[in-house]
Amino acid sequence: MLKNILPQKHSNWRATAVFLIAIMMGLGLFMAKEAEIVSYMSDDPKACVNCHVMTPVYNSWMHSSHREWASCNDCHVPHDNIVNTYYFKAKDGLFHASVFTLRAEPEVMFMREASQEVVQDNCIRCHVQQVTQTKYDGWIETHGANRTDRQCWECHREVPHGRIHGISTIKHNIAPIPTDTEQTVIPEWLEQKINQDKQSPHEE
Amino acid sequence: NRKNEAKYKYVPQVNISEHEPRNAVWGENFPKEYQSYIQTADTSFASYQGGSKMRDVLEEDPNLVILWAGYGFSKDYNQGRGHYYAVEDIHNTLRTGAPKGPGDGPMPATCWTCKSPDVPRLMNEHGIAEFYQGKWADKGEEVVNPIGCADCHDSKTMKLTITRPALIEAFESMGKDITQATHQEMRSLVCAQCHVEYYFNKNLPGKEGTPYLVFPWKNGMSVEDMEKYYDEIEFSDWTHQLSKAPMLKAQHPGYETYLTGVHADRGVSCADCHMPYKSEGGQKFTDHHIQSPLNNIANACQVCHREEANKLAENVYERQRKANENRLKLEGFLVKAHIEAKKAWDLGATEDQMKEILQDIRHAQWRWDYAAAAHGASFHSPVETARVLGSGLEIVQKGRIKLARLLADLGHNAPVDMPDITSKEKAQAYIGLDMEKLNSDKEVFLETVVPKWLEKAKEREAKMTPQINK
Amino acid sequence: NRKNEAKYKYVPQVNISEHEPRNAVWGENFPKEYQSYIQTADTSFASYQGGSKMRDVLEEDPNLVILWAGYGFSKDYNQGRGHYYAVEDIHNTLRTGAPKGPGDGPMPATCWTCKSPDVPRLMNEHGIAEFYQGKWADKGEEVVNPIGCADCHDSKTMKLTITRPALIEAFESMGKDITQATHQEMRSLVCAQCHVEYYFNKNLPGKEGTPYLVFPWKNGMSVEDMEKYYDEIEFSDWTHQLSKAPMLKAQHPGYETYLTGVHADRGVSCADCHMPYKSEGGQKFTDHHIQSPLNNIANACQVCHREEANKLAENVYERQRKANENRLKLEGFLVKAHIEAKKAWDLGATEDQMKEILQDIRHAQWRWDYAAAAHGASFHSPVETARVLGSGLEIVQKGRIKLARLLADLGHNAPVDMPDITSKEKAQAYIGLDMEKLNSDKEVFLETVVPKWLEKAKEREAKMTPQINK
Ligand code: HEC
Ligand code: HEC
Ligand code: HEC
Ligand code: HEC
Ligand code: HEC
Ligand code: HEC
Ligand code: HEC
Ligand code: HEC
Ligand code: HEC
Ligand code: HEC
Ligand code: HEC
Ligand code: HEC
Ligand code: HEC
Ligand code: HEC
Ligand SMILES: [Ca+2]
Ligand SMILES: [Ca+2]
Repeated sequence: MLKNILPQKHSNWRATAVFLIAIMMGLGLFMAKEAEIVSYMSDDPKACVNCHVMTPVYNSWMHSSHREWASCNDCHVPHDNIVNTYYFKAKDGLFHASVFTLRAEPEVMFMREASQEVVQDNCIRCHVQQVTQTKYDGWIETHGANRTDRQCWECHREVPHGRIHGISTIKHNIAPIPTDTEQTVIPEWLEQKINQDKQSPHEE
Repeated sequence: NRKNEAKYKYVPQVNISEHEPRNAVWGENFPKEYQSYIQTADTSFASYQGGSKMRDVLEEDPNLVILWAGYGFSKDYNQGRGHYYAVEDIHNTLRTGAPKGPGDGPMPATCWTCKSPDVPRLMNEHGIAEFYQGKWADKGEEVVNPIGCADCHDSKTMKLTITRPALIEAFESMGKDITQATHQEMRSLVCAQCHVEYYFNKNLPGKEGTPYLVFPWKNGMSVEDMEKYYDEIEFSDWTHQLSKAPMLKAQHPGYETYLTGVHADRGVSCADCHMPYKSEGGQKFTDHHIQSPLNNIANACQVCHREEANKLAENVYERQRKANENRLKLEGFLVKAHIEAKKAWDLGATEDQMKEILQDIRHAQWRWDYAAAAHGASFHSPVETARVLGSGLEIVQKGRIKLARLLADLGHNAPVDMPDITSKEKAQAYIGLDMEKLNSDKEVFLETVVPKWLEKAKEREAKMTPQINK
Repeated sequence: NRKNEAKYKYVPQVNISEHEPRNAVWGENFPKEYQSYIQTADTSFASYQGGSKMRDVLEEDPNLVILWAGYGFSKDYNQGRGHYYAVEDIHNTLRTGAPKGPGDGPMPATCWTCKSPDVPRLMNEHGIAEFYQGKWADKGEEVVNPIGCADCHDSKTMKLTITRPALIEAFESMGKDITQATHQEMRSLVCAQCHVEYYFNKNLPGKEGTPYLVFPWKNGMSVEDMEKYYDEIEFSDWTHQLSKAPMLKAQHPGYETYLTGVHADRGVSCADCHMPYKSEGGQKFTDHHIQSPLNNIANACQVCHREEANKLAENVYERQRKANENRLKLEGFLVKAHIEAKKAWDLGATEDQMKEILQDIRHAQWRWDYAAAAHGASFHSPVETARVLGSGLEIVQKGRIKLARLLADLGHNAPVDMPDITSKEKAQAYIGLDMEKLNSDKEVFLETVVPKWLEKAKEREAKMTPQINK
């Protein structure tokens, strides 16, 4: 697992990342287990749903136009350079985990300003050609002036979490939980019946 | 730990038992999902070719009576409507006849499979093959709840789940393991339990005589793959009344055709369009009002497409119109082919002379039906639908040219007279259906047999009180 | 105003005169655009069915020799390649024959219209109808620069501009005003000057005898609209050598079919895919290496689609394969129809008996060609392409069934023997083309006449020195 989390061997900032992770682990076994904190370093959106407070945002993302293209970290973590990526992740991870463990999560969360900048940069990272080229005028009218001094989601309010925010906005979740592997999609009774059928072909 | 706590954060009002077939009982716990589900009872929306309105397809297009002559579909065929009506509609259709009681009627019990959450319950109680055995009428008092929660959900975790063995077995036949399906794939696979091509196999080893429900996917899901499958086992659904061709009926290959389209290619699931998120009073939930997305473009399409609703609807209609244009052409030729083949028989053609021709008719109509029967296919996958129709147009041409030569040989070298089939009634009269009797028998059935079924079911279910939590 | 200033502000190195046909001269001012333009000389890319490689279409598919029997295309037809070759290729093709000098050869001057920026120059010098008059060979020494800057740009402002009267007149015929076109529309309309269906009208009032270039869009641009147009004026490009049908040749209706696709619907222009932005040394410019976008997926597609390049290419190929599948079916039937019709004539069929049949062949092949000749259409508009092919399959069936009956009447009630056309050579031999002579005449033409043309042009152009700014 660590292999996936850690940056390439021989890169000079590998030590930094190891160090930061070490601090996180130092927060104690209890918290790590409770919060599945290590999985926060992964790029799998399911890692974020380890905290139930993240399920509403997970589910709204799951129902958004971006599900197939952008995972949580594509938007919420800087991608300008890889040091920044892991630094931001670790910092954020610590912050979220602390809040979570203290059960201090607010009903309606907001991105902190630092996060907002990160996200805005990421929107632009993917869409730069579409929103800056005058040649796409015919396709996307009026991005010229607007895009620079406003946040993308002021207009694109549905992207990607929809218009309604807050941890109680989604009551029943069937979001998958990555650590939850005991169930398959075939219910037990049916598996039994099928196996029965296979073992003793039906006789009339 | 807290994660599990999260899973069961809501306080259940009732304990839903594993095979609870009654949607209203689940609705106690999940009112929003249930309330939206209940809206599938609404029949007010009609689009260019879809919608929830009752649409008599034979009346809209009497050609079909000829295409299906000798088969149940020529008696009665309506476009599917909301899940709420699944049980009512199978009672009502003339295809299921007017059984007087257990053991009677034209249809096997297998017909129930895709109509109700009572099905998994019964399969669990009696076994799978046992469920498929006997007549449809035998289980009339057991299957009464229309398609619902227990068809798609696990009652404990609410996870999506596969409750129909046919889909699991079909995956096995392809060497695939359905338990490896991702969450996103499950959002289509629950639909693939029913919205697929199927047939009843009466020759399964060890289960001979039982009309076992099978999806013919062993060689693949394309129109050619399934055709090959049926040809290999020399299966036919019926022998055509006019042409005597050994026919195949394609039934709603919705999932199969969807898979060939660009939306599936991009990971868009059935539920994304037919069950989008909905907001109500600050709550988001999955809209269980499964219906034509054109009645809900804002949630169903505009999540991904920043186009105007009108334009998106027009995109859909344009693809449907273009498909229909060629479908109707193929259809017209098929009608002619059947009637020309009949003429050839009348003039004394031999089996040998007809063999290839009948095979052409079989294959051409199979292609027509594959493209036509999945009502969404001309949008779900317009390019594949067009390809399939084109291949049908090719085959029917080959067949009809052979027919023209054969007819000339038999002394008839001129266009064959076509009957007047400008209305459903005329077409049904032409193939000799006694509609009056079929309808009046049905009426008796609906007035005498069905009420008894429902009454008995009520008594039975009254004993299954759900456990209320305090 | 400031916007225009910004857009077209540049410091010209040379003063480009209004009708400067030499691309290299424009290149002095716009080196990046010119350098990329020059890359259309590259012929190394081949995709599944396109690319810049020289592809002998008749060799790849000898059926075409039969479809075009009696018409120039049966002699020689290559897939279009880069703009750089426009003049070279019209010299080389056997279709233009081997004129000995002015006044000679099979082709009119009108053929030059879409090959060179010398065309607007000449039209300005002599007049439009005057340009179209006479033989192709008459202007051999005047038209020497391959398609380039002056075809699409205003030399003063570099704004996109329409230099071909046929497009302006076609808009007028539809009651539209091309001067109202938006900038984004212009990014397709410059292409629509050439990548469109056309014919030569010799009966224009006041211009009788001049093969005037006309786009048949008066009734609309669909396959039916244009067919109706041609039927109404009883136009045909040639009479088929075998079937004697009055044929239509569809020529690259690229713009017309593109308009029916989803990309056009969403405002995506030709230039968006075929001339995407490119960055070089921090500078962005329009890539003038116009080519198959599949040789440039990162810039051409991934700006809008963040799919993997492989997947996008596969999307294109899948649509092309599906279109080709039905195109080849239709094609096979058309070959049969021509040869069956020939058989009927041979057996003594009368004009009266053949009339309807020949009309069916005309219409079916027109549809086939409409779908086939625009090489991009099966991707630009896969659904419309499939619709058109389906309608061709319908019509050819009608015709061939009439033929089967007629042949039976004439005493031949059996499949008609097909010639061996498994190679281009065999097919050309079957229709009696003397390829050796055609090729050797061409060689002489290329070795004697063309060098003279180029020499004279050189002399002429040497006098046109551009004015260098200091
Ligand atoms: C396409 C970019 C994008 C992706 C992908 C994305 N987010 Fe967001 N996220 C945003 C934006 C934009 C906002 C701000 C929304 C607003 O203020 O309207 C936001 C807000 C949030 C918030 C603050 C709470 C709220 O409701 O506004 C949380 C928590 C969050 N995202 C978590 C996640 C998680 C977890 C995932 C993956 C499951 C994810 N995001 C995926 C762009 C994204
Ligand atoms: C340990 C539990 C936990 C995990 C795992 C988790 N979060 Fe959070 N997250 C929280 C809590 C609690 C908050 C509320 C913080 C506050 O606003 O007080 C939060 C807030 C946020 C916010 C809004 C505040 C800000 O930082 O701007 C974003 C964005 C966010 N999370 C993204 C993510 C992403 C992306 C992931 C996965 C890569 C993730 N979270 C995983 C618990 C978690
Ligand atoms: C990792 C890349 C990535 C990031 C980050 C990203 N997007 Fe996108 N976005 C995409 C892709 C891919 C599509 C789908 C394009 C297509 O249809 O082919 C898309 C589609 C869209 C659309 C059109 C669909 C719709 O929902 O209306 C909008 C608007 C959009 N993005 C805005 C944003 C905004 C705002 C942000 C930042 C909050 C953002 N994107 C972040 C990749 C990204
Ligand atoms: C002032 C409002 C506004 C702001 C700010 C804005 N947009 Fe948009 N955006 C729009 C509108 C309106 C459209 C639809 C235009 C159309 O349909 O032609 C659009 C369309 C788009 C699309 C194309 C969607 C599609 O598939 O049709 C993308 C991608 C996009 N915006 C991304 C962004 C990004 C990234 C930012 C931030 C850098 C941004 N937008 C900022 C208003 C805005
Ligand atoms: C991209 C969106 C989209 C996806 C994905 C999709 N559909 Fe559809 N579906 C549509 C549209 C649009 C129609 C046309 C409705 C109409 O004609 O009114 C339709 C029509 C239908 C119909 C006929 C509805 C009627 O009105 O009678 C059925 C049944 C159907 N779809 C089932 C499915 C199934 C099953 C899947 C997955 C295997 C699926 N759809 C995937 C958009 C979608
Ligand atoms: C594999 C699942 C499956 C099986 C088995 C099945 N059906 Fe259906 N049935 C469906 C689906 C899916 C629809 C909706 C089709 C649509 O409109 O897209 C449907 C629609 C119907 C309808 C309503 C539309 C109409 O035709 O009037 C009736 C009645 C019906 N089925 C009867 C039957 C009968 C009788 C049988 C047995 C011969 C049967 N079904 C077997 C899946 C199935
Ligand atoms: C248990 C079988 C079954 C399952 C599971 C199922 N369907 Fe159906 N569906 C049917 C039948 C049967 C009908 C026709 C009912 C009738 O006409 O009485 C139908 C009708 C429909 C219609 C037509 C509704 C209308 O208003 O015309 C749509 C759309 C549809 N289903 C989509 C879906 C989608 C999407 C899923 C999965 C999320 C799904 N179905 C799952 C059996 C099923
Ligand atoms: C035809 C299949 C089908 C049927 C029938 C069905 N559901 Fe669902 N249900 C789904 C799908 C698909 C989802 C979305 C799952 C996801 O996105 O993870 C869902 C989601 C849910 C959820 C999760 C919360 C939400 O709204 O997303 C609940 C709770 C639920 N359904 C309850 C019910 C109840 C109660 C019924 C019966 C009245 C029912 N379902 C019938 C397919 C079905
Ligand atoms: C979850 C996202 C999503 C949803 C929901 C969705 N689409 Fe799409 N749609 C796509 C993507 C992705 C493509 C492929 C084009 C691309 O790569 O940008 C596409 C392609 C299309 C196309 C072009 C394909 C063709 O056949 O020409 C049309 C038209 C279209 N969608 C209409 C609709 C309509 C109508 C609905 C609602 C019934 C709908 N879409 C729902 C994502 C979606
Ligand atoms: C959405 C992108 C897109 C647009 C818009 C588009 N094309 Fe294309 N075009 C393609 C692709 C992809 C191919 C297939 C190339 C291949 O097969 O290698 C193609 C093929 C072609 C070809 C054949 C190229 C060859 O390799 O021989 C021509 C000519 C062409 N297009 C011209 C046009 C014209 C003229 C327009 C506008 C009227 C246009 N295209 C609009 C993407 C586009
Ligand atoms: C309205 C514009 C137009 C006119 C008039 C025109 N062409 Fe073309 N020509 C084109 C276009 C566009 C192509 C590229 C076709 C493609 O590959 O998509 C082309 C391609 C060609 C090619 C290269 C491909 C091949 O067929 O070998 C030759 C040679 C050619 N034309 C000769 C002629 C001749 C001879 C005439 C007169 C009979 C003529 N053209 C008239 C537009 C035109
Ligand atoms: C003046 C007439 C003319 C104009 C204007 C024109 N073309 Fe062409 N185009 C041609 C001819 C002729 C050919 C074939 C040249 C040959 O094969 O010798 C061609 C070939 C092509 C090819 C095939 C290249 C290859 O590598 O196979 C593409 C792609 C193409 N054009 C796209 C465009 C686009 C896009 C535009 C507008 C931006 C455009 N053309 C404008 C006449 C024109
Ligand atoms: C087949 C049509 C066509 C031909 C030929 C053509 N151009 Fe262009 N040119 C375009 C289009 C389309 C654009 C993009 C215009 C826009 O988006 O505003 C363009 C843009 C330009 C620009 C603006 C700057 C840029 O890079 O976007 C310059 C300068 C230019 N072309 C120079 C030339 C030169 C020099 C030649 C000859 C070597 C030439 N063009 C040949 C169609 C053409
Ligand atoms: C300027 C933007 C743009 C460019 C460039 C572009 N596309 Fe698209 N493409 C779209 C839009 C918009 C749609 C319509 C779907 C939608 O509404 O999201 C679409 C739809 C599609 C579809 C689905 C339609 C179908 O036929 O099934 C495919 C496939 C596709 N594009 C491939 C390509 C390829 C390959 C290229 C490059 C050769 C390309 N696109 C270039 C914007 C673009
Ligand atoms: Ca319906
Ligand atoms: Ca080419």
